[in-house]
Amino acid sequence: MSFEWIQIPYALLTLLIVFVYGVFMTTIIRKMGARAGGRYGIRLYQTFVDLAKNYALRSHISHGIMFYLGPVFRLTGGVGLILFVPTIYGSVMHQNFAFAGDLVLALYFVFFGTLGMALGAGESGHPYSAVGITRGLSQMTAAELPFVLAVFAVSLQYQTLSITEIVAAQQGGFLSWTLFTNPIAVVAAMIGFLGTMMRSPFDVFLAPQEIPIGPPTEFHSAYLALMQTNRILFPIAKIVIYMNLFFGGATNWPVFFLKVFLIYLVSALVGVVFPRFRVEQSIRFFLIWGLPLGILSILIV
Amino acid sequence: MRDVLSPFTAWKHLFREPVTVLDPLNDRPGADRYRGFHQNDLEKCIGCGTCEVICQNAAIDMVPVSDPEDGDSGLRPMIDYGRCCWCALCVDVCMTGSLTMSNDYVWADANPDVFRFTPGVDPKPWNEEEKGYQRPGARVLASTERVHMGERTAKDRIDNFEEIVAGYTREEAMIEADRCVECGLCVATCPAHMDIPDYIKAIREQDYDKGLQLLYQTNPFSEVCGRVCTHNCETACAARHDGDPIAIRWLKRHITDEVPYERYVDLIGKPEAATGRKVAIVGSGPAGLTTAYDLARMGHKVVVYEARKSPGGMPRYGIPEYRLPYDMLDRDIDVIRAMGVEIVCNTRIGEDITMETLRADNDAVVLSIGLHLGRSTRIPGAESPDVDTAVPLLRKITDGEEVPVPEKLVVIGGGNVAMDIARSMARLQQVKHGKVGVTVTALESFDHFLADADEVRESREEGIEIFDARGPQEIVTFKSGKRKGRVKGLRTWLCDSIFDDQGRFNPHYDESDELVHPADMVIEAIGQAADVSILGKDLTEALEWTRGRIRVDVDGQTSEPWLWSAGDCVNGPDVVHAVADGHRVAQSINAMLAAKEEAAT
Amino acid sequence: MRALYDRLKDRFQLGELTRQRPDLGFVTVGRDHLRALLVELKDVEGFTHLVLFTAVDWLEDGQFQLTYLLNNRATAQDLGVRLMIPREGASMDTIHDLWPTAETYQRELYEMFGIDFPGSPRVDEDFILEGWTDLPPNRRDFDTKEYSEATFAERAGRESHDPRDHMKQKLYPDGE
Amino acid sequence: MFKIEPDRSQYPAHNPDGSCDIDLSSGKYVKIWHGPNHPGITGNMSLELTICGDEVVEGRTRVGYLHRGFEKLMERRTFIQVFPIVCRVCVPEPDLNEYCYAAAIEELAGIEVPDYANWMRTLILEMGRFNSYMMYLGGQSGSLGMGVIGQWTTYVRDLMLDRFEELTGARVYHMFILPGGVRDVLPDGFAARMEETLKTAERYLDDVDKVMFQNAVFNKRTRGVGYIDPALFDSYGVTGPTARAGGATTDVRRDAPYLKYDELDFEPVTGTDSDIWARADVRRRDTRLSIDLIRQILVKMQKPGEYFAKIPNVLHWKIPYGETYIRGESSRGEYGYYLVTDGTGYPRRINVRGPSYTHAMALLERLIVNTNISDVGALMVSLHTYPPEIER
Repeated sequence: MSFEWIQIPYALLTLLIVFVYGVFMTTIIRKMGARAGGRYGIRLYQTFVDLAKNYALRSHISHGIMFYLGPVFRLTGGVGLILFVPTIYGSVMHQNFAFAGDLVLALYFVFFGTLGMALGAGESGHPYSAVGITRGLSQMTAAELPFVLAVFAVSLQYQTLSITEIVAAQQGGFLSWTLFTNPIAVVAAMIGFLGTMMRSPFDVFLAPQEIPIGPPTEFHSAYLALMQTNRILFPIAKIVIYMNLFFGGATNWPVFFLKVFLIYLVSALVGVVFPRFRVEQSIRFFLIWGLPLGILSILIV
Repeated sequence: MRDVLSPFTAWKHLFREPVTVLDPLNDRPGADRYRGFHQNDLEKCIGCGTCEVICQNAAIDMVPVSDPEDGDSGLRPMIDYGRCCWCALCVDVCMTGSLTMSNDYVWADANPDVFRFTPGVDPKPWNEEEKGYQRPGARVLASTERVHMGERTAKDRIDNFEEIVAGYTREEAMIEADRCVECGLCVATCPAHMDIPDYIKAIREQDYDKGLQLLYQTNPFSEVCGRVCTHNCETACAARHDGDPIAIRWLKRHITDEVPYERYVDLIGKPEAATGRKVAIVGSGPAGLTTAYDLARMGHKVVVYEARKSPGGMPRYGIPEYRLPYDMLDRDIDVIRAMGVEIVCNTRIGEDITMETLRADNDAVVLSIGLHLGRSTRIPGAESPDVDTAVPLLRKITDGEEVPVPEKLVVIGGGNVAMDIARSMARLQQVKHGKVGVTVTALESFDHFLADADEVRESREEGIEIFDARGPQEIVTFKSGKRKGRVKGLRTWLCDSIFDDQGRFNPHYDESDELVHPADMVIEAIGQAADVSILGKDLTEALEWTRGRIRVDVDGQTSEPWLWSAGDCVNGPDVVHAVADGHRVAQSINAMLAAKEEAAT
Repeated sequence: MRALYDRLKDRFQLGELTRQRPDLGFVTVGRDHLRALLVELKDVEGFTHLVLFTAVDWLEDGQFQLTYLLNNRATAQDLGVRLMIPREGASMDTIHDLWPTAETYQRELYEMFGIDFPGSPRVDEDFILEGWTDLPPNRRDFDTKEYSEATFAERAGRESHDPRDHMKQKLYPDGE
Repeated sequence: MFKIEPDRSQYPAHNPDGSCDIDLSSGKYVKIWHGPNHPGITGNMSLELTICGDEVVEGRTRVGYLHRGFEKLMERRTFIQVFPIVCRVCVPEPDLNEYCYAAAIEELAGIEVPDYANWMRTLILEMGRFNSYMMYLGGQSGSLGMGVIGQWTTYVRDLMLDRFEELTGARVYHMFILPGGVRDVLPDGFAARMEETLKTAERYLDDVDKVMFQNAVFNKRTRGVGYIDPALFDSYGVTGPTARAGGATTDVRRDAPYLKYDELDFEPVTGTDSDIWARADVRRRDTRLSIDLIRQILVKMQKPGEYFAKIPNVLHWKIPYGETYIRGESSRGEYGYYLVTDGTGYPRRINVRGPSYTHAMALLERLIVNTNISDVGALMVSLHTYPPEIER
């Protein structure tokens, strides 16, 4: 696989499309949650406005370099993930920087942002941040386990570490999707997915009612905006991986939009109607339900 | 498993119409009873300030909006919405029902000062709003009904001159005094500016000593006024707009009833040290004696000259005893005497002593001779011997002189004097003939009647017939026979208007509606005149006159620098007005004397 | 209620029983007998529920009235036990060992009335008024209006008129 | 499986008076403020928590963020002027304040309230209780991160506020129960609109049952958490639904019926487990009871009649010496007004007995020890406390 300079603007274009889509999807998911509660919800452009406002704000409060870098790392995680994952299968423009071992890199990026965030939030010195990070990291680790196991199962199944190849293997009708060829791995992965989407019942590290806001407690103004941007991009990026690994990827934008939306919806559907677990309860959940399924899926393969 | 799936039923709300309001600023009017921003009907509001008093958070200020007049202070409530808690007690307590609340509650503005405004005065979009909080039903935070005053029944009172009104008991007075909201609108209307809210408060606190002191600060005729005052105050009472006015007159009487008479003088206090100045007063009616009382308290030597047997003037000789027992009047007069005032009775100016003498012997002279001459209608037949005027008749009754008591008589007039003579004669008739035969014909219709409503009601109870809107045309006399020249009756026409377009007195009659009221006697009670013959020719010429009355300035001083005049003879018949006059004149004389003193030293 | 009173009257030298309602009475007790009375009421007579515990300031008499209102759940009756203590250096025995929740009441009374309860947990800890240095505010001699006037500014431009004075000024400015 | 018991061996020992000596510099403990600016706190109060890991070692309730000195303010106001203030002691259920105050005044002044006004008061109290429970249900689920319940109950509460608005002229502070009676009669067609509201409420409550009470995660978080030993009830002045969730049958409406409760047909709702779930469950069923009572009241209320007794002129209303205590059952427990008068036009002392006073202070401070900080919010909401009752 050769590197072409043209891939850079192509990748940026992908990024832009994903970002705009992410903004709207965030909005739509929020509106759906509002509808479930009997409200109209926010206006369609509201998320843009919030972002623009926060980016425009500057702060005089400093907690040190790492504090500032935290959101940057966090965003890097999100952007990086997008950039190294093929977004549209078979499209030269939106192939991004996919390469043979990109699956491993992707797994790394999934965790990278969280770590960066941990460092930054830790620097703020706020006890809520500390509590949130402790909880977040332990829960994230537990949630990653079934996901990683499922990924192993998939890569074993397709005998490759290239996402593109995994997607290629799933082409030819939806019955060839991993969803149907290895359902247990998908269930395990989806359990992990719920755990990383920062929604109930696995959002105890943010838990406004318990430890207000958790890690981002001290973040505000443009830093908050960076994190908001990431919160828009990152789920999409993650979902792209899921889509590619388990749901046959996407060969054009409409399919992409639809699949991403549906996968996103899973987390919203669950999140709105359940309260959150305590941190040890959620870890136990992942260990009891996610881990065995992940191991099982590998064993089956 | 059920517990895992059941929560997903929440999503059925996804495709339902949301329940929130998209545009809460415009789409959501307040409920019909909503307590929103205040409205005030400026026409109805009297500026009594009760809303300000009840506001628990001091959100209301009374600010001047128009000129004060009787029963309206001209103030209107201004509300500070930074403090208003929307409890609507101000609406509930509003004495006139003018203050209400609209159901408008949405109003945003960056300037906090606009949230302080005078409802009804400042234009607001909700000023015309019909909906909102209005006090339901009657005013409930203060009683609207006057405590019933006990009085003797018509049957008990018709054959004697004993006092009719019983007076309040302490309990009744407490309840009645409790109704007062202490707005003080009545004070301005009372000619003597008595401290009405304060003495009513003294009743509530059962501090009758203080109440009496307050009374005598402004009115030495409290016993009299507590019974027969024209009580203009009650027409200015805030309570009258939504219920009965406070029975201010009866409460005043209640204080005098409750304090033992022996303590009066002690409570009122001693006069100031003697100044050596002398003032003579002609006439011992309320005006003269009030002047005397004030001047005596200021330390001046005062002598009052009275032509009749007893002092008291009109209250004694004009008001029948069933309304004002004479010993009550005597009590007031004795208090005045106790202040050092000397009253010389049976002394007629012009005969026993002349004005010139008075002028020479005194620093000032006050003329308060009242209106003791009856006026005549001068209609045909008025010269008959069976025709008399009310005032001399009343005087004769007071003095116990013989008066003719026919079985049937007619009184011409619709004022209180007409009622007084009619009722007095009715009592005499009852004693002599065992039945009442009195007819009253008044020019005014009942809608514009001059006499008090109570008087009219009581008269009727006593069997007196009252015809309204009747213009007397002729006193019909026997043209021949044994009773030639004696009265047969009174012929009247219906009066359809009293004043012409310019507002001048010019009654218009409907000649087709004629009545003849049979009577053996006719009493004219259409007005009184002052007996100015006592002044003597020189003085009469020297004085300035206006419409038959001596012209006085605002302080009661005549065009002669040594002579003041007060009371009915300058201001028309009214006890409390006379008292007020007396105060004014006393002040003026005192100022003059003080100036004199200063000039002398 | 009357029977209860008769049972306890002599033992604890109770004052007159005020029967406010059939199910609510008030009785005065001396300081020496208070604790024994409360224990008796709680453990023997079934008045297990401490409804409230508060003070009334009788400034004119120089006394605080402490009111312990007890409720007997079984008979649905309330008995208010009144105790008068001198205002000067007011202090009273703690009852937090009988009802742990009394700790809160006693903290409040300490702060709001300045009544000390030696031995009561955290009785001198700030309850509501952090950093308060003035008189205990629920005492009658603490004037809230005076305090607020001294502490806060009035809204500028406010002026009111008394109808009576206003009319006097306008209609007869020279008096009578 | 995987039951993780915290290691409590290193916690400091408690002193006899309940306090414990914590050496913050040891680094074992962190002190955090839970509130006052905190979505998990009901109103303006805060919890000062000392935590070791995820567990609370010591908790202290801190109040004073909204102290307005109501009791003192009332002493400066005439009896009628107190009336607009009392409701402000409790935002979500202000009506009980109005009732207790009015009833205390009426008792000491010897005023007989018309029958119709008593029915009206009963109606308003039940409407207020319903509203308060609606707020609670949303708060309890919200404290565990489930916002959708709060949105529904807020809507239902809003509908009830609409009924309040058309009846009383105000939504939050109704100021409708004046000493002497009530302000007005029912508006035309009120019963029909109320029935509609109640039907909607029942529909939403069915949803709440399904989504909140038949919810695996909610059960997991609340069952067995926040247990209050029924033996402690009297020591800590525990009343109302909190006590009933532990099997006690204390309900002022039944024990000492006031207003028209003795003419209504109902049984106090009780639970058994005395944990957060039981308390939520008792309140959920009590809400249904309120709905039932409102229906009964509207049927039993006679045609509009006298609604206000004759009272003296309020501007100088004096009440002779006396003291009394009026209690009512609020949505949180026993609520009461202790009123002392001295013959003047002003109250000598008014003391408000709010259930939160006992629940949120001594009791909460005791319960909170050794709980996970994730449960602190849920625990404190489950006591259903409103801070203004603590600092009147």
